[in-house]
Amino acid sequence: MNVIYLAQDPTLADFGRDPWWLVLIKVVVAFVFAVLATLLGVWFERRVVGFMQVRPGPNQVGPFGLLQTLADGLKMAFKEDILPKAADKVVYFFAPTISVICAVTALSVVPFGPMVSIFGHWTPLQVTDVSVAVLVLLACSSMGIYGIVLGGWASGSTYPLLGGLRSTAQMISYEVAMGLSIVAVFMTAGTMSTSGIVAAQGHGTRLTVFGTELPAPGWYAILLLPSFIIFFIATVGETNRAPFDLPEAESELVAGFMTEYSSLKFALFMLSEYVSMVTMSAVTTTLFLGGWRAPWPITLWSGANSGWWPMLWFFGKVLILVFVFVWLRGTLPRLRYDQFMRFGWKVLLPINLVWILALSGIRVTSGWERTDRLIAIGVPVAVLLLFVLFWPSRKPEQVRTLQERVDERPAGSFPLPPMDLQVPPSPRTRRVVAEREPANVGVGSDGSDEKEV
Amino acid sequence: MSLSPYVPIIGLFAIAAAFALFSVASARIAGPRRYNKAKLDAYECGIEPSPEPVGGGRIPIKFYLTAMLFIVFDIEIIFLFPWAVSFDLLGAFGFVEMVLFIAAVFVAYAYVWRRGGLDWD
Amino acid sequence: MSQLKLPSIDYVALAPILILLGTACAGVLIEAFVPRRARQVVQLVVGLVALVAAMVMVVRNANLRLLTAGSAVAVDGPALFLQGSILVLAAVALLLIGERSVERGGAFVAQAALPVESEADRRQAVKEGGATEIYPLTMFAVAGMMLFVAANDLLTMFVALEVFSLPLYLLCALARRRRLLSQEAAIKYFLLGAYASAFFLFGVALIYGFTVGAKPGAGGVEFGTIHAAVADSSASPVLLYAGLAMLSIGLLFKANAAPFHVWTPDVYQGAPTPITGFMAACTKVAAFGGLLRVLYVAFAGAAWNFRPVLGVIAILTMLVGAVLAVTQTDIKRLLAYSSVANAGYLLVGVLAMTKDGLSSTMFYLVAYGFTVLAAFAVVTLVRDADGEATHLSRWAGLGRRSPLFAGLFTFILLAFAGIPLTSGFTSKFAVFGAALDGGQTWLVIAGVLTSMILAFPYLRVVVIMWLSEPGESTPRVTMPGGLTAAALMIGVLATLVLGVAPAPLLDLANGAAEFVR
Amino acid sequence: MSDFPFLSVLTVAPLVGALVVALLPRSRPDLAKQVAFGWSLLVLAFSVVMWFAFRAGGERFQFRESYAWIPRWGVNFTFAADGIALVMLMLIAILVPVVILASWHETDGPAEATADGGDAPRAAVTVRRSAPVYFALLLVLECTMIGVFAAADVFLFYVFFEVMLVPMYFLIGSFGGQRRQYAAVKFFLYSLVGGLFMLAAVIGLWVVGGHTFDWQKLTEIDMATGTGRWLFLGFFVAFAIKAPFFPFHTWLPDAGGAAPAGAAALLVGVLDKVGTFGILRYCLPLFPEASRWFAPWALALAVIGIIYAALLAVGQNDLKRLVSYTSIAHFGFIGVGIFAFTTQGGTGAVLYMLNHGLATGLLFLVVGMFVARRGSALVSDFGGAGKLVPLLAGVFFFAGLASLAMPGTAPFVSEFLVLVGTFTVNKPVAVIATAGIILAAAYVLWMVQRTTQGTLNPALSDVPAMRQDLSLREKVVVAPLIALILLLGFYPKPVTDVINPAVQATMQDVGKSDPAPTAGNPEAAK
Amino acid sequence: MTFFSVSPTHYLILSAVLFTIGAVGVLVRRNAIVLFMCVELMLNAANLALVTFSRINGNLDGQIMAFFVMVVAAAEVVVGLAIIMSIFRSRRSASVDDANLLKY
Repeated sequence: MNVIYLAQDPTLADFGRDPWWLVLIKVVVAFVFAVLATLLGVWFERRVVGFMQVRPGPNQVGPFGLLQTLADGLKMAFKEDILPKAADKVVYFFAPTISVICAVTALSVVPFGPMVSIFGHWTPLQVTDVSVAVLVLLACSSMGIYGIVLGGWASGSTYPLLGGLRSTAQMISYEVAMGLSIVAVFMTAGTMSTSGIVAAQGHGTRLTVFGTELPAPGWYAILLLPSFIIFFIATVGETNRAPFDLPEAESELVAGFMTEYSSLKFALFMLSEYVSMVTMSAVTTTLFLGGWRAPWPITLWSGANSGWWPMLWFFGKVLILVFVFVWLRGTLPRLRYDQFMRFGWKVLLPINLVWILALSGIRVTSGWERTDRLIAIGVPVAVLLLFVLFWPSRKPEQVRTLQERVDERPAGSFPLPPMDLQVPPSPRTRRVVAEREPANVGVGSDGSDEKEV
Repeated sequence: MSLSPYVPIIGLFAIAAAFALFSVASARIAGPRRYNKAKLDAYECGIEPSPEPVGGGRIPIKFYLTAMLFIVFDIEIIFLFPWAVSFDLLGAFGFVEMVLFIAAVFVAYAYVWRRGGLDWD
Repeated sequence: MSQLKLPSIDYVALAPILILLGTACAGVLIEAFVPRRARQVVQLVVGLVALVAAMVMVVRNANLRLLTAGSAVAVDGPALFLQGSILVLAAVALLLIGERSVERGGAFVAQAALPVESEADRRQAVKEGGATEIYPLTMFAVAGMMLFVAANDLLTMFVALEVFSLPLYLLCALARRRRLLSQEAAIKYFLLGAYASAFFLFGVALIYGFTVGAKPGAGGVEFGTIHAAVADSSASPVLLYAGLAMLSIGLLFKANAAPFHVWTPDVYQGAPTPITGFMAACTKVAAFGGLLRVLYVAFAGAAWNFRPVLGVIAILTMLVGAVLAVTQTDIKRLLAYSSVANAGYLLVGVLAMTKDGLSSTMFYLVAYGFTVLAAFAVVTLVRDADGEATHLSRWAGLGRRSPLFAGLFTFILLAFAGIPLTSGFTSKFAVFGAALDGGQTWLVIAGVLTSMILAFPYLRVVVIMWLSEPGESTPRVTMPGGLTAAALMIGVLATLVLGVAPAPLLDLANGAAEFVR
Repeated sequence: MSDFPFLSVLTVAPLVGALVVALLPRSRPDLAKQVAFGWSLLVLAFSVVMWFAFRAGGERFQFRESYAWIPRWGVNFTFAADGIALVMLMLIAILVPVVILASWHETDGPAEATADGGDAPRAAVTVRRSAPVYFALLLVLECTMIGVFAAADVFLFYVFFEVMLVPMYFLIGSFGGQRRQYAAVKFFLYSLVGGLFMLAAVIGLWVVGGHTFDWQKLTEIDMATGTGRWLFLGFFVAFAIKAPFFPFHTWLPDAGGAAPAGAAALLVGVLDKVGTFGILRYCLPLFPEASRWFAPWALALAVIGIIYAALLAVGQNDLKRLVSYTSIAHFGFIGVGIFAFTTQGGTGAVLYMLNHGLATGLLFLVVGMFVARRGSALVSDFGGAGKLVPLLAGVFFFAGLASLAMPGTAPFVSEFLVLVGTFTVNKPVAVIATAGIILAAAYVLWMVQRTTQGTLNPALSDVPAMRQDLSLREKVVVAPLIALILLLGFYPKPVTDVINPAVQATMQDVGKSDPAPTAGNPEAAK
Repeated sequence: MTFFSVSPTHYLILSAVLFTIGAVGVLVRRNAIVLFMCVELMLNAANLALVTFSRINGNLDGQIMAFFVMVVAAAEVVVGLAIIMSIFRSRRSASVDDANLLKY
């Protein structure tokens, strides 16, 4: 143990050296953080939303109503735990735990601060870090889906099932966008370890754009702005938060996958939602907002990034992000499901792909001759522009003549209007057609014909 | 004596699991129990619950389609990650290969788009 | 870290495969952007042009003997010969696939997922054109096969295996008529195929472990490495044998060898007939191409150990194919069992483990491919109101109704039965001769004995066609469109030419019969 | 002189004829018949020229010609004829025009058959089909038969051997009588099975012989005793099925019974000779050791065949089947002659092959004439037919006599040679075989008596066709055969001169020399 | 700690066990989706073996292979789901036992 620790930034080598008691402390602290964050987060949300809606919000239990969440939790613990008749007992029982476990476990690789000395041990303020830490994060967020879809399925009821399915479709759709936006981070940082990514954001790289050298800021939120925006949007989608809270859309699905849940199981789903919100905020902070590093004006103070201070900056950033979550909820209306899916697949995904290619192209060509670079960049951009310009748009729904509509009616429809009479076809016709169609959920066997151009 | 860096992950997992299991288990004990037939039925806003959820287990085709699309693109991401991490090492060769790869995925993407696979209706 | 050592890639050598993969992608884009009416023609033309272009590249590369892409791909005589065969056979099959005049919209359904018997389904059965996605799928399959026969390591082989299998699974499910049957065939094919490829993969893993064990630090799944490891006596034989056995399961599955043939009749019957022809011809070439390379290049050193086992499998295959063919009442199933039996004969050629064995097996593959394509071409033509009339009882008296097609089919059946002056005879002679040269007398005897059994079902069809009176239900033979006619003629002519004058192709096969290790 | 490619021309000529005939319009059956007949006469004329071009005392193989076919396998189009083959070629060339002429009305529709006076319901059993196809098939058959006898390359021989099945199969299957499907399939399967045994042996021979198919080279190789015996067995089984010898004979009565008379004449007259010819040409010279080793077994089979088939023939009620069984008995004689390994026996056997072709061919054709008139092949449907059709009955009687080897007819010479040749080396076999002659007399005479003699079957006179005696066409059909049978019966020398050297060479190949008393070469006697 | 330092042999045994479970599962189960999952299990067992051998070998070859296998497995899932789904939609059952039209 004679390595001299001068660097504030932990490296991968610094992990896995802690004694067992230190590991235990860290783990417990992280867990407590998660639970506390939930308690406070719920309160925070209710207060903020209340503030936005010009009403007080919870203010009775404890100072500023701080203990309201705790009281709610206790209340739930003493509610009856209903096990629906049609439910798949075992899965129904375990589903909420999956959500919670995954949400909490994700915290294990989030860096809270630099190297500090705890009881004489020089150790990073982070539970642990591995070379594939971000993959651990992604794995946790993906596994969390299981809790929801299984909970929805195991309830043995229609609303929860639909809620669970929706939630799954939504989460995996946004998972793609999320994964793609992280690619840019990896490319720039050259590592998958969270501490490494934070470290990489510490020193601003110098970016050469068309010959002029610019001191680039270190935060990837600025450097990789498109990735950051997409990532954050995907985060909101992943956590089923408004405006993407379709799985639990009250107006359509009662409470979505949670409809049949009650008592502490319900509380666990709530818990997992808030924990993931906090976790995702923390991850966003780590990946794009410089992690525990102090923002610009504070960095003027030389001690800003050492000792225990960075934890403050970190929590501050997380708090801001959580506020944004709440803010979104307070302001934006819920999307329609098709809009939501289309947004994920048709907007976020292509933008992401193109952005990654552009970024990598810029990086690859950064060492080249200027003319070569211009060609190398210009040609693909031109191609892309052409492609976008000539992307065939959907043909407008062609207005069908009366004759066509009459022809389309099933044989034996009555009465058949005379050809010259300009009468719209009777609504009964349409109904008859509709009845003769098999009740197909999902793709309309009819509509798809016109769709395929 | 030091632990592998993966051990704390397991540790946190274990604590969370213990907490979650304790919660679901205690709810059975702490809460009251009053039998009521209607209470145990599936909840459908007060109407008679349908015998099977969603038309006898038939799930709209869109969900499968989304799942398949997800798999395709997730796999793309799997390849993008290591490439991105060692991007600087691979250089232009890696870039060209990845452009080809993404172009190939884009072909599928364009097809799905044009055929309405991305429309949710 | 310094720059990684990047593999050199000989793009010219890989051109045939790349052309086809590019065409497949282009085909997908055509699906996306070309108006629906024009797709059929555009796809067909693009497909054929690509096959011809790839063939030109294969011919241009004819003298290449090298390993490329980090020795993942071998471009050598057998690879080029088999690639050429696949291309030619695929072109013929594509003609069958592209046929649209025999039935409105061709043999393929537009939307496979519509509930059967629903209104929309009936409508599409009557008036909608078939899915044109079959063309890119076919191109992917062909490209996969081309890579499969050229793969020089087990991983590339596995990937290629899947690249050509997956499109085939889908193609099987797209029959216009009898769709439930078709989908059932697809699911069976898919599940069993995936099962077999899982075995193949585990075999790859075990062989990898074997090479690692032979020389730690220098393990790999490249055939040269495996060859060296097999020669190294210090390596663990357990992993070798277990791995080889699992690899063989995967390969023999694709090759229709018993007892891994169980899918064959179902899939052959259920799949759209042009696809059945494509599978019977091209998949067989690919599967045996891969088997040849694995056994000859990687495991030649273990020949003493696997030959008896594979020999038993070969005999079993011939026996099962021949005996079960006798009991069939459906022409497609009959041809399926015949295909199984032919796999047995091919195995006999493979097990010669000599240069002659290699060349004769390759010759057999080409000859059989043409014949079987012609056979299925005829099957697509014998129709009644419900589509193809595949039950044998329906073929009664066909010779009276349409002597020309019955005559052609008779010729094909005689070729299957191995009557001289057909390619069936020359190819059988080639493999048996090679096997006898290679000391596999027992296999040849088994082959001859099963040929006797196998002659019976073929003869039965001939009898049914010519010697029975046409009944009420005897279907008419539809006049073929130009494409089917061309495919049929090519198949029959090739069968005749390879029977009467096999020398040029034999010389070609022999000249190509040298692997690069 | 012999530079002219006699054999390949002879082989190809009928094939060309077949194509021409097949392309003739179906609506003009007579034209097809005339063209086919004319063509076969041309072939006959050509083969006569060849007969005279053959130098009886010259080289063993003449008219040799060879063209590369599949060089990689050492396969060549090699044609050559020795005396044995020449005789058989002549037999084919003679029989085919006769058969074509005899089958003149074979393809006429049922309506015409009724108009001819046939029994309508029975005549309708055979569905008549297009004349061009029938005669084209006959010519194709001629081509393949010539090819089989002319081939001097084992591969080529095998090819013709197998392909020969196809036209015959369709002749039986499409143009035959009752149970023609069964008969055709049985014929094809038996032959194919035999062929595949031979294929295995051919491949084996090819491998053992160092990748050559040349007959001459293959006779010179050394092979292990076991290998030789196995390969011999492969060939022998194929030939024994073809011939047919005793346990493999069951297809012949069916095929002979179901085939149209003309085809049956060719089937028994020529096609089956391929079996015995094959034994002489391939089994003996290629595997001398194995031949000697297997000879007792073969003799046993042959002798059993003679007696067994004769006994069965006695009990037959169907004329065609009966004649088929007599043929099986005769093949027994040929087998005995071959495996006696004496020049006389061999010469007798070859001569027998020729004579049997003529005699049984005649017999089949005459039976065919009876059947065509009566509409039935059952003996019991006849009776006293001689009173209605004396000339036909007379020819029938003559054919019967020839078949039982009456002195003065050609078969007598050959049978006598066979028995003499056998007697010198193997008395028991000769004695038992002689017993076959007595049985032959029994079945032939009984058959003739039951059909043509005795009281007139009243049903017979109801059939108008039975009142018509031989037409001019039929006279032309039977006349040359009768003439040849008589000619060779009294003066076989031109033929034996051709056969003898070839047989002697074959016996030398086997390594057997004639015993002293008969061959007159004492130093070989032991 | 010995608990965390399992030897490669353990991984290989695990891999073999998983493979066997998958293989047996395909044989005994009847639901198409379950069969499908069993096949996936087999593929992943192979992956585990590959990675383990790669570890013994001391380079990353085996891990790269595992990557390829994952892609292939994913493609297989897509194709398989598509087929199963179309069957399900045309006949409302995903049980292999119900697929019995093809018999000889």
